[in-house]
Amino acid sequence: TNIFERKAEQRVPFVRVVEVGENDTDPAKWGRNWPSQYDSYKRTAQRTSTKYGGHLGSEALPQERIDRDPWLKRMFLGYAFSIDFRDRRGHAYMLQDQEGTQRLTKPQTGSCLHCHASILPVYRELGGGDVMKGFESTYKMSYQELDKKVHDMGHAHPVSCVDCHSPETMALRVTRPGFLVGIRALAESDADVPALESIRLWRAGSREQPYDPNRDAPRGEMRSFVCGQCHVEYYCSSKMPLTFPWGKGLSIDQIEAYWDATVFPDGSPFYDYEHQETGAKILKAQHPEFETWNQGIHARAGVSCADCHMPYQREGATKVSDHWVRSPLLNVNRACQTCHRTDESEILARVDVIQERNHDLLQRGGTAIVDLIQEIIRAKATGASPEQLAPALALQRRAQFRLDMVASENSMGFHAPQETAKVLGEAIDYARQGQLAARVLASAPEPAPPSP
Amino acid sequence: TNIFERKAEQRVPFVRVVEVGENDTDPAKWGRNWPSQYDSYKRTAQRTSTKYGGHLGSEALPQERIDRDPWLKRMFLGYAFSIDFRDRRGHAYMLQDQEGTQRLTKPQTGSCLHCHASILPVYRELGGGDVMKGFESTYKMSYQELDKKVHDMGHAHPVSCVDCHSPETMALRVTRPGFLVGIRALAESDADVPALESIRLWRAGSREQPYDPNRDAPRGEMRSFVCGQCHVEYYCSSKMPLTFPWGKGLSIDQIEAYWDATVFPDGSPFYDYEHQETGAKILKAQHPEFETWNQGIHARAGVSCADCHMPYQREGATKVSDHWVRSPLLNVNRACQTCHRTDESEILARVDVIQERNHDLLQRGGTAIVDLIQEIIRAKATGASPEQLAPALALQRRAQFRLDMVASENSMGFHAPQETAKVLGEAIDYARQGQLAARVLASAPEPAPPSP
Amino acid sequence: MALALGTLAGVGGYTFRYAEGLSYFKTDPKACVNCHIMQPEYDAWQKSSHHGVAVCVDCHLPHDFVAKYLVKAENGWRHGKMFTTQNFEEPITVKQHGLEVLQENCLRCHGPLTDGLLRRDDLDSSRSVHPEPGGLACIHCHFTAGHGVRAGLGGPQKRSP
Ligand code: HEC
Ligand code: HEC
Ligand code: HEC
Ligand code: HEC
Ligand code: HEC
Ligand code: HEC
Ligand code: HEC
Ligand code: HEC
Ligand code: HEC
Ligand code: HEC
Ligand code: HEC
Ligand code: HEC
Ligand code: HEC
Ligand code: HEC
Ligand SMILES: [Ca+2]
Ligand SMILES: [Ca+2]
Repeated sequence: TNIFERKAEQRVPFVRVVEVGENDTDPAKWGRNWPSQYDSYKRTAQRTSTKYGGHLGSEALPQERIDRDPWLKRMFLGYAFSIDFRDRRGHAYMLQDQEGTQRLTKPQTGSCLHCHASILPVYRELGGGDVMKGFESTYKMSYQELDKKVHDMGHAHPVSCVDCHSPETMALRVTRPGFLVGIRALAESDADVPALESIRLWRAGSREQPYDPNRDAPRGEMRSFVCGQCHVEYYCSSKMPLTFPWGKGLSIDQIEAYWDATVFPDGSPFYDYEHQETGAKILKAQHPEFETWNQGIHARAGVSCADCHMPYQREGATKVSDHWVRSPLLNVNRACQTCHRTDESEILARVDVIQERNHDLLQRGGTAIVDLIQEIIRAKATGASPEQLAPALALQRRAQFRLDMVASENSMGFHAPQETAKVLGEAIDYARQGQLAARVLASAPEPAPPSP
Repeated sequence: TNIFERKAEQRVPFVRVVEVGENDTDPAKWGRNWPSQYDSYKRTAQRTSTKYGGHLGSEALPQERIDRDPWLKRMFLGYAFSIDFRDRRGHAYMLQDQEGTQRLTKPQTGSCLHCHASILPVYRELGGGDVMKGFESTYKMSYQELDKKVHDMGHAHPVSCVDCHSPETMALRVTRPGFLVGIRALAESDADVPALESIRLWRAGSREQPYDPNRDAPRGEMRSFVCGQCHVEYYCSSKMPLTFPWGKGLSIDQIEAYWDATVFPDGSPFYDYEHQETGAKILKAQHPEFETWNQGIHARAGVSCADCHMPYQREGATKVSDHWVRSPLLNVNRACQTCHRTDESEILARVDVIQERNHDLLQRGGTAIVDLIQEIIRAKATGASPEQLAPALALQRRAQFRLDMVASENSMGFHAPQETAKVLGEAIDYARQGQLAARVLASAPEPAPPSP
Repeated sequence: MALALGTLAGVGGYTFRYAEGLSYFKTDPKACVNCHIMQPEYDAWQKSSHHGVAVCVDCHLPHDFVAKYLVKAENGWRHGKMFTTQNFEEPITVKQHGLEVLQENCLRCHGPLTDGLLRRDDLDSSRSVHPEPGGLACIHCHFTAGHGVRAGLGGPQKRSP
């Protein structure tokens, strides 16, 4: 039976005390119409912490992930993430944490703000009314320049009501250009999308109009799409617009294939940075929650991000979605027990088993990648040529991307337990193979001189 | 007050047309009392086949697994499994397939019959009434000797009613000494047993009497224990009685630790065979369905083997357990859909995704183990000493045992998807590390002469 | 019986009026949804396989006359108090006693079909380590009988065919 129908039956028509519109990025104003959602929304400023979720470190500043796992820092050498990469925290902090990160000591692009501020009105103005056009102009701007504009126009808020809701109907909607472009490319590909039925239906249809989640996706999918606007792997620098790499599918192999096939406008092959010690052309992964969730059983079963991260809470006769978006482990009875009829302790134990398995394997991968980096350094020292090193460097890229796709994912693999473990197994294989490739060289004879 | 008491009186006892007793191993006789269970039981003689389940090959003989996956044969060199190792099939064939396997061209022990014939009365006679005593005498007998006795005494039947049911009450029971000894050792250990609550309760109790599943386990657990009598990892040769390695727990690390700590009666360290090409002391794994199921979410959720492999079936006015024990994928509507209310095609797709991930990783492991074996051969050729080879050989043992625990498990990892993927990841890491350990040698200088 | 009525009397007054206790004694499912808290189960039941054949009390109240009123009294009191004080665990789940009542009611209607599956050892709940009596209650598999997929706040969205 369809819980959404049931909930609809119970929803009381809300009385608006104020009108809200597209430029109302201040949640306080919306809060006057929908006080309970606003109250819970504000609580994202509260500190939360679980074994792997929320954040450690001081009230003032979340802990450095690169200090906790030094092998991460080693992987990132040559990139800003080796300077500062911390635990995530609640939505309330997203703008201030971005403005405060030491990664900004390196030049960053305006694209960054796509996911850290309520930026739509700014895009609209930059594009002379056309959001997409405005968005496409921002990657060439410096972070500081666009951030100033966001403040000057009075939209310096973290993700706000208008980013996920239509002001007229309050229906969920996707506003972020990055997602709209990315999901459309996914729809037009022939990749399997078991969890995204609306794409399968669109593909089966006339295809006259391009896939548009705001028109084609049912409410159940929108409950995840709004999150997929930001909790995704991306390219975000100044050579081309912010890109979500979904044109060949959402699995790691498909994403890697997409990046491998990507060329920059100047025609050079795509990569994020050159590894400082080895020179490998690395792909950096960022928080692929949406992609990972898509590989899991919950997604297939139609369980959305909001089901677990914004569960309903009863308010007298009605139910409201808990806008205190946080770890569901802080909220097991509402987040899990509505579907899983078993004690809280058992549910927590199941999650712990899943996360521990992935964490063990992840650390095993960390050891392997450091061994590989050192092996390559050793090979270089013994005078291996770039040609000779090529296979080892290619393997470093593959291994690192997979490790990073797990390390930067924020559920310690809960969102897709088996897929995560599989990806780590592959990462370890590539890292060790790279070591073997490099070791051949360490003891290899000088390459024969070119025949005259 | 127990609301079931009234119910009990109302209940009609089975009408028995014949009495059955402990020595009635012929299912046909029981079949006169319980015809529908008998009818379905007989159907285990039918051929079944799914992507990874049932068996390929001719009606007459299941396909060789060692031909389908040549790396398996390579791993087994030096052991009888490299001669003949086929797909499993229905219970009806268990005795004839054992008697027919080419593995018998090497001497085998009487222990083999523990799981392939309805052997209890034979144990009883050999032990002068004491089953356990009789069982303990069989490992010293040759397979042929005990097999002949089983035939002569008229108990040459595959697993039969009396092996799982008490003839008086028809209640489920465990009859196999191997299981009784193994599960008791598990109970007495301090290993976590999240899926076996009766063991947790026994541990919390007085412990006056040793744990006895026939007394302590509830029906829900007995529905898996009857299968755990045979679908388990074992030692089965002539140096000591048949052993289930559960004294430190049911996970692969715990089982490996158990074998590593085991010594034969003659005091020599435990191993199954010496690898023909490398000389590594190998642990052979066999069908650990019970152990693997214990690592999975279904076990934690109280879902038993019988729930999926013997689902209820409507028979006119009554329901009976389908004794045609086989792949649940041939039976999704009854085996899965009572609990999982979604289309059959979706359920089959979920299983396929899980099995494909594990199969990919398993083949990746197969490549790695062959690379390791060749690397060691190469190192030996370049004159590496046994001492120098020790680390590589130890890694071969660890890698191979993990690969084999998955390869010989019969659900392609469905019983515990994430744990299976994790184990494969570790196997690959050990295999590659072994290669590196051996490669050092291939290029190592002669060991320095012992200092005078 | 006297005790039952006594309890009922005790329940009277504020709590019970609030809970529209009077209609609570009808077997009409609407009686249950006098409490909005029962709404999800009501809605779900209407879509369940049993909608046409069994109402709430058929499954959730024992069917021996005296016990029926005792339980109603107990539940009514519990319900009423719980509801007014609002201090109960959500999602609401069937408690052990509720499970035993359920099991008996399944058997009341389906006994003939399933008696062959049950044996003496099921009756000794001391051997049960599962919440269900005998370790193998009907709803171990048929938890959807009354309300389809689990009925709470939030639940898996139905896949359109
Ligand atoms: C079935 C429940 C479930 C679904 C569906 C789900 N998650 Fe999660 N999520 C979890 C759990 C459990 C964790 C681990 C929390 C922890 O370790 O404290 C988690 C962790 C996270 C975290 C890190 C939380 C923190 O406190 O650090 C983020 C971010 C996240 N999920 C985002 C998403 C997004 C985006 C989606 C949808 C694309 C999603 N989740 C779908 C259950 C879920
Ligand atoms: C596609 C969306 C997206 C873009 C683009 C994006 N972020 Fe984030 N950012 C997130 C999400 C989601 C999180 C929370 C999850 C996490 O921390 O992994 C986050 C977390 C952070 C954090 C806090 C945790 C940390 O990494 O220390 C900082 C700081 C940050 N981002 C800075 C930036 C900067 C600088 C840029 C531009 C180079 C940027 N972000 C671009 C989505 C994005
Ligand atoms: C506009 C971008 C954006 C959207 C939309 C978004 N998030 Fe986030 N989310 C972030 C950023 C950025 C952070 C990290 C903030 C920080 O660390 O300062 C974050 C943090 C989180 C966290 C960690 C909270 C904690 O306490 O550690 C969770 C959980 C989460 N998001 C889940 C979701 C879910 C679920 C949705 C959809 C309902 C969603 N997010 C929508 C950008 C976004
Ligand atoms: C990151 C995305 C996100 C943001 C930001 C957000 N919401 Fe929501 N909101 C949701 C989701 C998801 C739902 C569930 C909608 C559904 O199931 O149809 C929801 C539901 C609602 C509803 C419908 C009733 C309910 O509780 O389910 C209201 C009203 C609402 N939000 C108001 C707000 C207000 C006010 C703000 C700003 C203070 C806000 N929302 C910010 C994602 C968001
Ligand atoms: C809206 C319903 C729903 C919610 C909410 C939900 N689940 Fe699930 N869960 C499912 C379904 C459906 C499955 C797939 C198996 C099945 O069909 O029962 C599943 C499977 C699982 C599994 C086994 C599969 C796996 O990935 O290992 C675990 C563990 C699990 N859930 C834990 C949780 C936890 C923890 C939460 C809360 C953070 C949660 N679930 C929230 C419906 C839900
Ligand atoms: C939740 C359902 C479920 C449970 C519980 C379960 N299995 Fe399975 N089992 C499966 C599935 C699915 C397969 C894969 C069948 C296939 O590939 O055709 C399988 C495969 C098998 C196979 C190989 C079947 C064949 O046809 O080759 C054996 C043997 C087996 N299981 C034994 C067990 C034992 C013993 C237990 C309990 C310790 C158990 N299973 C518990 C679902 C289950
Ligand atoms: C602890 C129980 C147990 C013992 C002891 C045992 N088997 Fe089996 N045997 C099984 C199970 C369960 C299967 C079916 C699953 C499979 O094939 O992996 C099986 C399958 C087989 C098969 C068919 C598949 C194949 O391997 O070709 C043969 C032949 C066989 N066993 C021979 C033997 C021989 C010979 C011995 C003694 C060395 C032996 N068994 C000891 C439980 C056992
Ligand atoms: C006495 C030992 C024994 C017991 C008890 C036993 N099995 Fe088996 N099982 C075997 C052997 C041996 C085979 C392989 C027969 C062959 O290949 O000739 C087998 C085969 C199977 C197969 C493969 C069938 C096919 O069509 O490929 C399944 C599934 C299975 N068993 C499940 C179970 C389940 C479930 C239980 C408990 C309800 C159980 N077994 C109890 C020994 C046993
Ligand atoms: C490999 C184990 C095994 C064998 C062999 C076996 N059974 Fe069963 N049998 C079971 C299981 C498991 C159940 C379910 C019992 C329960 O749920 O308590 C069962 C249940 C039954 C029941 C109770 C009613 C029902 O269908 O659930 C009867 C009667 C029965 N079996 C008869 C037989 C007969 C007759 C034979 C021999 C032809 C036989 N069994 C062989 C495992 C077995
Ligand atoms: C008696 C009930 C029951 C039966 C029968 C059953 N399942 Fe499940 N299944 C569960 C429960 C309970 C979970 C754990 C998640 C949850 O709590 O919903 C689960 C989880 C799963 C999951 C996700 C966890 C994982 O291991 O990936 C899959 C896939 C699954 N089941 C498939 C099957 C298939 C296929 C069958 C039939 C061969 C089957 N189930 C039979 C109850 C059952
Ligand atoms: C056919 C039998 C049946 C009928 C009729 C029935 N129920 Fe239930 N009810 C159940 C079962 C079974 C459960 C346990 C569901 C579970 O474990 O997921 C349940 C659970 C509940 C719960 C506890 C919440 C939960 O999901 O566990 C409530 C409250 C409830 N029912 C109320 C009602 C009401 C009110 C009605 C009438 C509108 C009703 N029931 C009709 C069988 C029934
Ligand atoms: C006075 C308001 C009210 C009415 C009327 C009401 N309920 Fe409830 N019901 C509740 C509350 C509150 C709970 C939660 C109590 C708890 O969890 O202990 C509950 C819990 C339940 C439960 C699960 C708790 C358990 O102990 O198993 C069942 C089943 C149930 N109700 C069935 C019914 C049925 C059937 C009716 C109509 C005959 C009914 N309810 C009428 C308020 C009500
Ligand atoms: C008042 C009598 C009654 C009670 C109480 C009752 N049932 Fe039924 N049930 C029926 C009838 C009549 C049918 C046949 C309906 C049909 O064929 O569609 C049925 C059908 C079913 C079915 C087959 C349809 C389906 O849902 O798959 C199942 C299973 C079932 N009942 C289980 C249960 C369980 C479990 C309980 C206890 C929680 C229960 N029933 C309580 C009368 C009852
Ligand atoms: C281990 C799982 C399991 C348990 C426990 C169980 N059932 Fe079933 N039941 C099934 C399966 C599977 C079917 C489907 C049989 C078929 O389709 O042939 C079924 C079918 C039924 C049907 C429908 C028969 C028909 O096709 O009309 C009813 C009614 C029913 N069960 C009632 C019960 C009752 C009452 C109990 C408790 C005494 C119970 N069941 C316990 C698994 C179970
Ligand atoms: Ca990236
Ligand atoms: Ca073994």
